[in-house]
Amino acid sequence: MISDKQLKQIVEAAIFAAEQAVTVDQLLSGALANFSLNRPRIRQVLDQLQDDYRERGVQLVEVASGFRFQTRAELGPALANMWPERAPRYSAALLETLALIAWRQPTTRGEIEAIRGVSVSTQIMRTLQERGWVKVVGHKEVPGRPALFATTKEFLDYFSLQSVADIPALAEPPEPDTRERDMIEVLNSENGTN
Amino acid sequence: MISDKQLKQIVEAAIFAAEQAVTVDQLLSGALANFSLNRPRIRQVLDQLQDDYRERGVQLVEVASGFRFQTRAELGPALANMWPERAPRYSAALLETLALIAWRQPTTRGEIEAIRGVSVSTQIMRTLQERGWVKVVGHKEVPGRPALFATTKEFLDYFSLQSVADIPALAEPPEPDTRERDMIEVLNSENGTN
Amino acid sequence: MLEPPVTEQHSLPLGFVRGEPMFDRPDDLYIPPEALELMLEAFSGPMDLLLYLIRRQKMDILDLPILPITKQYMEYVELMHELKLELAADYLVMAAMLAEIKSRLLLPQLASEEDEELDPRAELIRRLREYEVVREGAQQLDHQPQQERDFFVGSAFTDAQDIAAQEPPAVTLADLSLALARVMQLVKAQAHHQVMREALSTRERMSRVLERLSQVKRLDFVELFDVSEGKAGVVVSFLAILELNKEGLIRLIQAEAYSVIYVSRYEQLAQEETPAL
Repeated sequence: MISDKQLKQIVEAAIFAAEQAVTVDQLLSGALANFSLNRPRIRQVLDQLQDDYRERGVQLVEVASGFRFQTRAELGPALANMWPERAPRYSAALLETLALIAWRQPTTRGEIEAIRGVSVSTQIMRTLQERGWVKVVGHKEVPGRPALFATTKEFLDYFSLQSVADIPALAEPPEPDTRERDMIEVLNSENGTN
Repeated sequence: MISDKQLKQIVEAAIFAAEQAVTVDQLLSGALANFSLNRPRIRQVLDQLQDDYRERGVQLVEVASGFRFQTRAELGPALANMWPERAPRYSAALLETLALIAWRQPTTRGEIEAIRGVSVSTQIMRTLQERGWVKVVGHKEVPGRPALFATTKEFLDYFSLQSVADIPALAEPPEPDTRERDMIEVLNSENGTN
Repeated sequence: MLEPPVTEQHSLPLGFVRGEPMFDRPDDLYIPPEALELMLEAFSGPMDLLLYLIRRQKMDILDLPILPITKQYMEYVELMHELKLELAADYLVMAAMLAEIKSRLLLPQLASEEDEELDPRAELIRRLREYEVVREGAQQLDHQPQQERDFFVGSAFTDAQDIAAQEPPAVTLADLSLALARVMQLVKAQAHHQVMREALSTRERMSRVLERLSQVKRLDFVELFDVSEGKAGVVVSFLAILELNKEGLIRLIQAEAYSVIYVSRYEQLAQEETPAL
């Protein structure tokens, strides 16, 4: 048996020590593998931890890929002074491309260009992929077999989102007639987004 | 002015977000650069934070290079399960020592060293015993009474062997001339059996 | 074309010209070239510019006022052309599209003018509405808390990985076999140790005998044999006992002829003979 206090300590430490966000399943099969616990009990502990940290400098947040501790958003400006080199700024063109892929995924570069009315720079596509926000999930079965892009869990995590639907403007799916879904063959069916 | 609560949040968040331990000076010139604060006040906040975390899964500790949060020592074994596939490989020296003990048992460390031509590290002997593959079955009645090492049943079980003679390399019969000579050596062994 | 600027749309300055913040695109006829350049950089493309012009008219996209919009759009594009801005090509494609729609609208209307399908503006309106979603989405994304700008992920130092590294490594029988082959080679080269397959089970049996003797003071010689092992097993045990005796690791004691032979560890006997300290 494990006491509530011990359980809370292990869950807390495991999330802090992990390099990525941690899911309930990862906790159950990892740090808690030697105890027989069920998911509701872990959820309860996570709720308690969220409460414990509500007023603190870091908070327990659930993002797309699991739970993680992150610093309070209001502290951003102060903390940015510690690491001025870390804070990147993204151009409107990059954010629009990203929003478009999130909304219409899976989508091709050609479709992005048609909607934005400008050619998409290779630099932007490279940045999006290097950051791990966008990846190729298949190819469209049309001449040239253009790559189909989709957003990733890392993208959602970076913007503290659990799903694309958390962005109000993008919550409504695009009109079906513009999508030609049937023409799209997604090779990699799990892209874990939405 | 900055409230105690805000100050504590910033210090806490800065230490959690940093990749390395953080010094008081780094806090003063970084996250707290916009406030005029002195070192004693920061020390006080750090003391409070240490208290806050005393019973938690992570703790605020001062190490040589500054302050950092680290997981409670007792939780190490549980947390280790979060990184399951970390095990390195054993060295050739360890495996050769093990093979020699299997083959020449019961044998002393001195005999192993004589055959391998190098000294056998204490670490290797300890590892083999901790693993339960090798144990001391007696002592040789010579000066120093060196321990006699032998392989165990656990060793055979681990490799699904009935006997050390089942180790594949041993199935290879030695070259005839050696075999003959060895045979004679065994048969001649003292009280002239057979 | 001198409408008041719609400043609510952009609360942040578009940029700075000679240190002065610019909150909106200038609508004056005279636009300093550096301001225009900045201004055009603030548009992410022709759709953005078009949307801006429509908004400035306070019009709905659905009522796309194609004539004035086309006129204003062309003025911007001409300015861009004069400044030889790089993006001009994309803007020219849009200009051609606007000109085409305009010319189609100027043609005499047919009977089915109610039919939206035939409105030459329909395709552009659809694209504008889609683009509006995307632009709005991008702005909302920008307002989301962003990692490394608004928040940082917290982590704590842990030694758990080192503990994980202490998990015993797996060894295969092949690894062991290879190691054995290496040491056998070594022994062969030294040539004064026996290299024998049979010796192996004998040596192993020696260990087991010693192990048993470590738990009891002495054993009846016959107890060291297990008949269920068959003849080969008995021979192995016998050889093991002889070898142990030869190496001085055990002692065989028989009080008188034909009496029970006892086997004990050499050291234990030695201890018995010496008075305890």
